[in-house]
Order: sequence, then structure tokens, then C-alpha cells
Amino acid sequence: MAIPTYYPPRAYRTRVSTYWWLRSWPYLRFILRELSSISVAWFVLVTLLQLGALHRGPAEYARFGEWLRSPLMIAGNAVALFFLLFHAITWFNLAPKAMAVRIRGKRVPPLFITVPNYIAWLAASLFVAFVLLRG
Amino acid sequence: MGKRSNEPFLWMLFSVGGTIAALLLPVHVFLFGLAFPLGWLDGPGYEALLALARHPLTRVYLLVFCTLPLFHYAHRFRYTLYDGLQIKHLNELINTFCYGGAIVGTAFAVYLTWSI
Amino acid sequence: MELMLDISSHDLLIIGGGGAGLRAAIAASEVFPNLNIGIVSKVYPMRSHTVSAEGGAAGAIRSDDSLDEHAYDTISGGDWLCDQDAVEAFVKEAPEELLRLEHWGCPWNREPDGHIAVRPFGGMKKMRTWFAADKTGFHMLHTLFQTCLKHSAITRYDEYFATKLLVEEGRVQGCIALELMSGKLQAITAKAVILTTGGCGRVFRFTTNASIKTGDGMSLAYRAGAPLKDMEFIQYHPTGLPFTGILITEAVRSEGGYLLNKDGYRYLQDYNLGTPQPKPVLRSMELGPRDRLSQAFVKEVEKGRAVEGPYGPVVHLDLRHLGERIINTKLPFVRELCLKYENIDPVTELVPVRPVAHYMMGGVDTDINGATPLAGLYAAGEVACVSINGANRLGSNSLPELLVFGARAGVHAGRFALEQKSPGRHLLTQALDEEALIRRQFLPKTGRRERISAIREQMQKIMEDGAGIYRSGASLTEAAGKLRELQERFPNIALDDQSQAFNTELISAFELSSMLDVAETMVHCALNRCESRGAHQRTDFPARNDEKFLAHSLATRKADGTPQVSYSPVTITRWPPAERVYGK
Amino acid sequence: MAETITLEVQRYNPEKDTEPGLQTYEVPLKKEWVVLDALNYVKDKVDGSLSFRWSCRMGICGSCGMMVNGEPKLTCATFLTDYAPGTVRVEPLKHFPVLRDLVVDITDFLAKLSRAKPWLIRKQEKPLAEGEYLQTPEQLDAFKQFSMCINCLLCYAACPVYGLDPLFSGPAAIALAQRYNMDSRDQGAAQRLDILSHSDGIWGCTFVGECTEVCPKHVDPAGAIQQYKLTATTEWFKSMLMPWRGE
Repeated sequence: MAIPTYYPPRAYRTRVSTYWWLRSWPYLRFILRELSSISVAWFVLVTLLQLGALHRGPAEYARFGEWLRSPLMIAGNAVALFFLLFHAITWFNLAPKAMAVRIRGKRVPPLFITVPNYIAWLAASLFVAFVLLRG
Repeated sequence: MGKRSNEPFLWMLFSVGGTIAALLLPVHVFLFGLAFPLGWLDGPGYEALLALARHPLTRVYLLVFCTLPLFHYAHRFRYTLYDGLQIKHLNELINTFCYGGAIVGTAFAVYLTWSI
Repeated sequence: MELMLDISSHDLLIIGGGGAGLRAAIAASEVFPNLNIGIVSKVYPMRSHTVSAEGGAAGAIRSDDSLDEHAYDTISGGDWLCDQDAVEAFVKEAPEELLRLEHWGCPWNREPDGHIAVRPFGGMKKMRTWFAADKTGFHMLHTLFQTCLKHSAITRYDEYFATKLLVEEGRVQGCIALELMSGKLQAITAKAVILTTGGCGRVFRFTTNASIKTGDGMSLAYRAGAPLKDMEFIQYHPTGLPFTGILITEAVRSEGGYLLNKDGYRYLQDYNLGTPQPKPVLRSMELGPRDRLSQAFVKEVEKGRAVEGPYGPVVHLDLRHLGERIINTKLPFVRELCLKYENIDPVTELVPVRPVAHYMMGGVDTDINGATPLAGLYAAGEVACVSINGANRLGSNSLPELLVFGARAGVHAGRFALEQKSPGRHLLTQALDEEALIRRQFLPKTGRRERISAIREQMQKIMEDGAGIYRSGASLTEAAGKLRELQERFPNIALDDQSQAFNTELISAFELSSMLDVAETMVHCALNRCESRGAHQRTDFPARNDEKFLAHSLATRKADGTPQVSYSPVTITRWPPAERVYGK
Repeated sequence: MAETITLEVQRYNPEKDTEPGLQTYEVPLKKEWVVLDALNYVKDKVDGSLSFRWSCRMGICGSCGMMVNGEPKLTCATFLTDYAPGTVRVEPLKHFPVLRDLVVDITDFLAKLSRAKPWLIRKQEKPLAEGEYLQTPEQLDAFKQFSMCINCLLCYAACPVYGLDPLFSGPAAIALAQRYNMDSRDQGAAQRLDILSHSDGIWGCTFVGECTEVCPKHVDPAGAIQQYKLTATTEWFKSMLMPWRGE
């Protein structure tokens, strides 16, 4: 137990700026990574709307297809793709930090966790593409 | 154990959702968001897609795909608002907005994958 | 600036929050659960200098080893100036203490089967050095500090600087301490006080010691009337970096590093240390004993063959021929230290080195239980002289020493405290006097012009020139005179800083005043000891003289502030004085 | 190499100033000088009233952490030449109350450290006479990295979460709790769970990861926290599924 001072001097406290994440590149990179979550929600929403359109019949679905072809949607999805790739890469790269896997007492090197993640990503992507493109 | 926080549960949804989002969302955005609308690749037609969506395995896939990433988003965006804008004091509002959104989306997803 | 005074009270007060102090506090708290304990420390405990010890801690545990062998290595290493009863107690309790630390979580290195691993160390015939990588002191200190956190009977005064011991009725009854954060004075009364403030390497300019090691506890005891013992014995390490004092381990030389003078010549061949071979040869050239290497350096400087660097003469340690691969695999920590803290790459550059003051064998005179001749005052660790280190400390004995004698002092001071009445009534007057004194001494600015750093640098030069690796009657007499002059100039120091909050300049002034006292005792003890023994080498008396000087020097403070030197006998139990022989 | 370099030092004296300001000094530029040497030069030769903490000057005592050009650094291991030509701006560690010049108040950290119970907890103490708790080199390796923390608090200065929410336990305290949790000799993980799994504990962390980047001893507090989140979640599910299991 440390004894508290009876005469605390006037310590100066700085307030963290609202735009602290603009102060350095690592912080900005962090906030961009976190903002990728908006892209996640966005495209889940797009998918739900697509399912809804699919549910309501061919005419609705065609209109939905038109909407997807509008320049605004193309731009929005391009941005979303950028953020989702950013999310995927940071997610897989940080995975070894969050998981300390030990085999026979030795910690598995980070690459042994990262590489299978990337392989799984590739396999899942190819599978989805195959199912959608096979005919 | 003393005061139990439900953070572990929310964090697990965040983690699983984040992994699913990382594995699957990029290819979906690329195909449905860019490649098919821009004509780079030929996507499945209405009938084919409907048939695919009605396959039991696809239903399960879509359900997972459209729910867990929403909780990933809710968790992450909540903290982004807390820290990025320093509005943690509005946490009740933020939580309602983020998790409420995820729950509504989940309900919508359950309905659609069930009824399609 | 105004000073304020507060009073608090404990049964047992410990001054110094390093390894010895924390061990003492935990020992006292475990043995006497009702004891109310305070620890005053001028830095947060985990900043203490124990943290810097690298090598390890000696404790005989292997079946091929024995307590007697550890005792003999210690006593012969100390050139027979050790008290042998203390050494016997020490070697017996060292393994227990190291084991206790294991039970508290210290991450000792292990054998594959899970048992404690030990390694060899200089001056030891057997492997008995326990180690936690190359950061043994760091791990020991943090284990002690973190263990201390669970003891609610221990109150910490972090960043409080003790300025004076309170003595009444011939008994030490607490101290006055200055809280750095607020600048207020605190009178802390206690029924017993343990000093655990560490050594005083900063008396010298070139030292491995941290900036906080300024002999504060030694001077507190000395001014309160307790004698300082064997203050002439200062251990040097032959290869320190000149500017920072960072220690470059012996391993560099055992891997094949050369020591070169300014002509690129391996000068050790001129000092009866063998003939140069390309590969390292045990007990020859660069692998000769530490003291001989330090002495050869002084001779090279005298011959004008040392390299003149920005921080005085140096010689060069050459590792370049070993190549990057060997340096990276065998000596990674050395390269890291050079690169990270002094911007030198030993792969491509010569490393300037010189002998640096490393450890103080002397200190506050205590018995085997840490008790000083002054009632109620105890001491342990480097501040104390028990003495187990004699004229030259054996490597890896200092860490177990602070555990063994920290614990002993804690228990005995705790027991003493329980037998005492509450502190006397006149202590408050003393505290108020101290407050007035500090105000008079440091606060007015007018008419004063001495800078702290100027006096400190002069003191360090005087000590290096007059009381360094080699001393002589003439050099010591001159040093004694010059130190007196500095003592007289000290009251004229002017502080730029007149504020209360975290006034580090005021602390520097206190520290300088401590160092001047300690330096004087070193010089006087050295002057009176007309022989060469262990770390004390007199050019005018090159031989050991057991007839006259198989004795501890005791420096007590006279009324005029100068030291009076007397002698007390060395305790010999089973090992009569003999020649120091190595390598057999 | 230029002869001197400009040092901008944040000064604050609570008895005179309402807020900190920068003061400029010209100091010699030498190859082996670190930022701390420049500060000591100022204190010794120019202005004795400049206050800062330092001790070992070899990166192990943890005293001399400051912001150097906006980044948390141990000033004993930060060379002036890395910033030359140009100025070196030295400020107290971010996110802590400033007591004086470059000295910050770290009592908050010490309180948090104590709360994390960073000591070995045993259900049953083994008597000394029975020897050491056996621990293989692999078991030692499991927590060794987390035991390297020197409490320099650079990680707190790098952590925006701590800056925004002073209640957050912070990187070093959690890493040190995890150091004991991972120690094969320790049995106190359950006792630490309540403290760590509190909303002010690990859950406040958003894995910015800068604590690990700035750590001079490669402790990886960010890793410690994420790993503990997994542990806490597992424990949470266990206690939900098997509420009778208890402590």
C-alpha cells in the first residue's frame, strides 16, 4: 500500500483531442480498420435486400440489378471492397497475437497461424466463386 | 463470481462474425457488387439464383452470413463511436443503435432465409 | 517556498525500497504479523538499482558443491577480511533465500527436468550461480516488489527522500523525509529503523552504478553517530563503457576480444599476463583477473599509451575479428547494449572501455543480524558492511547477500521494535529543527554561486585521481585536503529551483552532501590502511600486512565533521589467512 | 555533424503556471548522447530547475520514459543523432497527470497493478524443505515474455483507450496479471478473472496494438490482452453452461 499525499500539487491534465486518431499513422490505420465494420454492415444489408428482391419475384429482382449497376452503387461497393480487404488482411495478420498456440511447450511461430488463415480465405473465396459461376 | 458482464458473449459474436466477414465478404462484394454489375463476369440468372438460395445448405449459409457479421459490426462500431468521437456517455443510445440494428437485421435474415 | 511538516508513525521503518529493503519488510511482516511497517524510498521500489544486476546469485545446491566451498571462495576472494561467522551464516541461508524467492514466483532458469539451473561464475570453483537469463537482479527485484504488494501491513512512502535520522535517548526513532511530489517534510517515527539504501558508486565519475546510488544511507548513519566500516574497498570492473559506465561482460574477452592501446598493441603482454595468442587462453592476457586488468590500464595511462577519448583515457576492446555471426550468436546482449545505449557497433567499431567503479564492499558497520552499534538502527545490503565481502566481493554474492541479511535485519529489527516503548516526545523539536535547517541551507539564493554539478564533478575527479584503483599516501592526503575544501564550499551552492513540487535539484543537493561525507570516509580509511589488500592497492605499501591490518577500519564522524579512523578485529573461525591463489 | 541540436522541452511548474509551455535549449550534439544526456546537460550546466526522472541509463529501471517528438520513448535509448538536423521535442508521457516539467503522476498505475494481484497465488504453500516448484524450460517460456515488463509505462502513453478512459486497467497491469496466470506454479487465475474480466479490464481494449509497438522490452501487452479475452470468454461459457461448477 502506498500512502497518498496530503498536499497533492496541481497536476496538469491534458484532454485527449477529439481527433486523436489523425495524430499519427498507426492511430489512423486503426480507426480505418475499425470503420471497415461499416462496410461489413453495408454489404450484409445489400445481401438482405437482394434476398428480399429475389423473394418478391423476377421484376423486383431486375430492378434491384439495375440499382446495383448505378454509378453510386458501383462506387460504394468499390469502397466497401477496399475496406473489406483491409479488414480481412488485418484480421488474419493479428490472429497469431490473439491466439498463443503451443505445441509441446513451444509457441507456434506466427506464420503457422497466419498462413492457414490465408489458405482458408482463398479456398472459401474460390468455392463461393465456383458455386456462383459454374453455370 | 461477482458482477457478471456480458462482454464475453458479445466479444465472441464479434470474433466469429469478424472471421466470417474476413473469409467470405470480400468475394461476395467483388462478385455481386462489381464483377456482375459491370459485366466482367456472367452471374447466375434469377431462376438459378433462386434455386440456389432455396437449397437447404445455402439457407444455413445465408443465415450465418447475414447475422454474425452484423454483430461483428455492432461491437466494433460501438467502440469506434465511443473512442473515435468520445461519446461513451451516450452508450445506451449507441448500444441500442448498434445491437438493435444487428438484431433487426438478424430477424430479417431469419425471415428471408426461411420463406424464400 | 514554504515547508510543511507532517507526522506519521510506524513500528518498523525501512529506508530504501530495493531488494534488501523489500526483503526486510516482507520478513518482518511474515514473522510479526502485527507489526506496522513503513518503507521510505526516494524512487519507486521497482526503479531501485537491484534491477541492474545481471549475472546471478550464488547459493550452493548441487551435490558436488558444499557450503564450506562457497565459504572458502568468498573468504579467499575477500582477501581474508571477511568475518567468517557472517560468511558461514550467509552461505547456509543463501540457498534457502533463493528458494524462497522461487516460491514467490522468481523466474529462475531451469534444467530440462524442471529443477533450478546453476551456472559457473568468476572466482568460484563450483557451479552455484542461480540466474534468470541475464536479468537476475531485475527479476528478483520485481518478484520482491510484487510480493510486497500483497502485504497490507507494509505502507510505502514512494518518492520520499530521507534527510535525517531521528535520534533520542541514544536510540534511532525514525527519520525525516521529504516528499518529492509535494515538497512537504514528513517526520516518520518508528521504534526501529533499517537502512537499505544501497551503495555509493556515484562518488566516482566512471561507474556502473545508477544515478541514484549516492550513499545517502551511509551518510544518514554516519551523521547519526554510527561508524562506517571498510570504506576504502571499492570494487572495479575492468571493462565498462567510459561514458555510460555500462558494463561489458567478461564473456567478450573469453570469446576472444582483444584489449588494445592507442597503437593497436595488446598491452597486457607487458604486465606479466602471458604472451598474445590469436585464440583466448584461460588465465592469460585478456582473461587475467579483474584487478590485474584494471591495474594494467592505469599503468598504460601513465605511460601515455591510452587513447584520449572525450571522457578521458580509454583503451579499446576489439571484437571486429570475431565477425558478425559470432557476435550475434554468442554476445547478442553486448552488441545490443553498445548499439542501444552508446551508439557503437562492435561488429565494425572498436569499443572504448576503461575500469569502472562497480561495488562498495564497505558500509554501515553491522553485526550478523544487521544491527549497527547505534541502538534501533539496522542496515542490510550494499549500504551495510556485515562483512562478508571483505576486501573484495566475490561475483554473484551481492544478490543473495541482500536477501539473507535483508531478512535477518527485518526479523531482528522487528523483534527489537516490539520491545520498545513509543517514540520520545522531543522528536518533533528535532523535526522542526531539520525543517529550519533545510530552509536556511538551500532556499536563499542571494550571495551564493556554486553549482551542484561543479562541486560534484570536482569531487569525482578528486576521488579518481587520489583514491582510484591505485592510491598512495601522497595522493590520498591531497584528496583529503581537497575534499575538505569542497565541504567548505558546499554551503554556497545556489539552487535554480526554488519551488516545492518535485524539486529534483534540492534532492541533488542532499545527494551531493551525502557523497561528500562518504568520499571523505573512503579517503581517510584508505590513507590509514598502509597495506595492499583486495581492492585497496597502495603503491607505497604494495604487500598485504596481516600483522597490522587484518582488521576492519571504522570511520566515525568527529564534531568538526571529519572522520576518525579506528580498527576492530576480523572474526576468523576456520580459515586462517593464506595467499590468494586462483586457477588451481 | 552539426555542433549542436535544439531541444524543446515542455516545462510546467504547478506553483506558477496554469498550463505547460515549451522552452528551447541548444545542446551539444554528440554521437553517443541520448536525449537523457541532453536533459542532464541542461540540468547541470544551464538550468537546474528542469525536473525529470532517471536512474540506470541502461533501459532496465524504467524511470526515463518521455514523449520524444510525439512518440513514447525511453530517453536513455533514444539518440540525438536520430533527430539531427532538426529539433528534438521532449514532453512528459501522455495520458498521465503532469506533476512538474517532465515528471508524471503514476500512482494510478500502481493502484491498478496491485488490483491485478501480480504475485504467486497457491491453494497450498509448499514448505521450503520440500524444494522448488518444478517448472520445465517450456513452462517458463510460456510466461517469460510477460515477466519482462519494466513498468516504464510507455504502453499507457501509447494507448488511446487509457487516454480516453482513465478507468481502463491498461496494458502493463493486464500483461503482468497474465504473467502470473500463465505461470505453471500459480493457482490464482480464478481470483484474477473478476478483476480482469470487468468492463474496465480487458474489454475496454480495442486492440489498437500500439502498446506492443512501443514496448522497449518486447512484452507484447496487446497479445496478452487478446489471449486473455479468449480465456475469459471460455470461462464465461463454462460458468453459463455449468453454473454449479462454482469457483
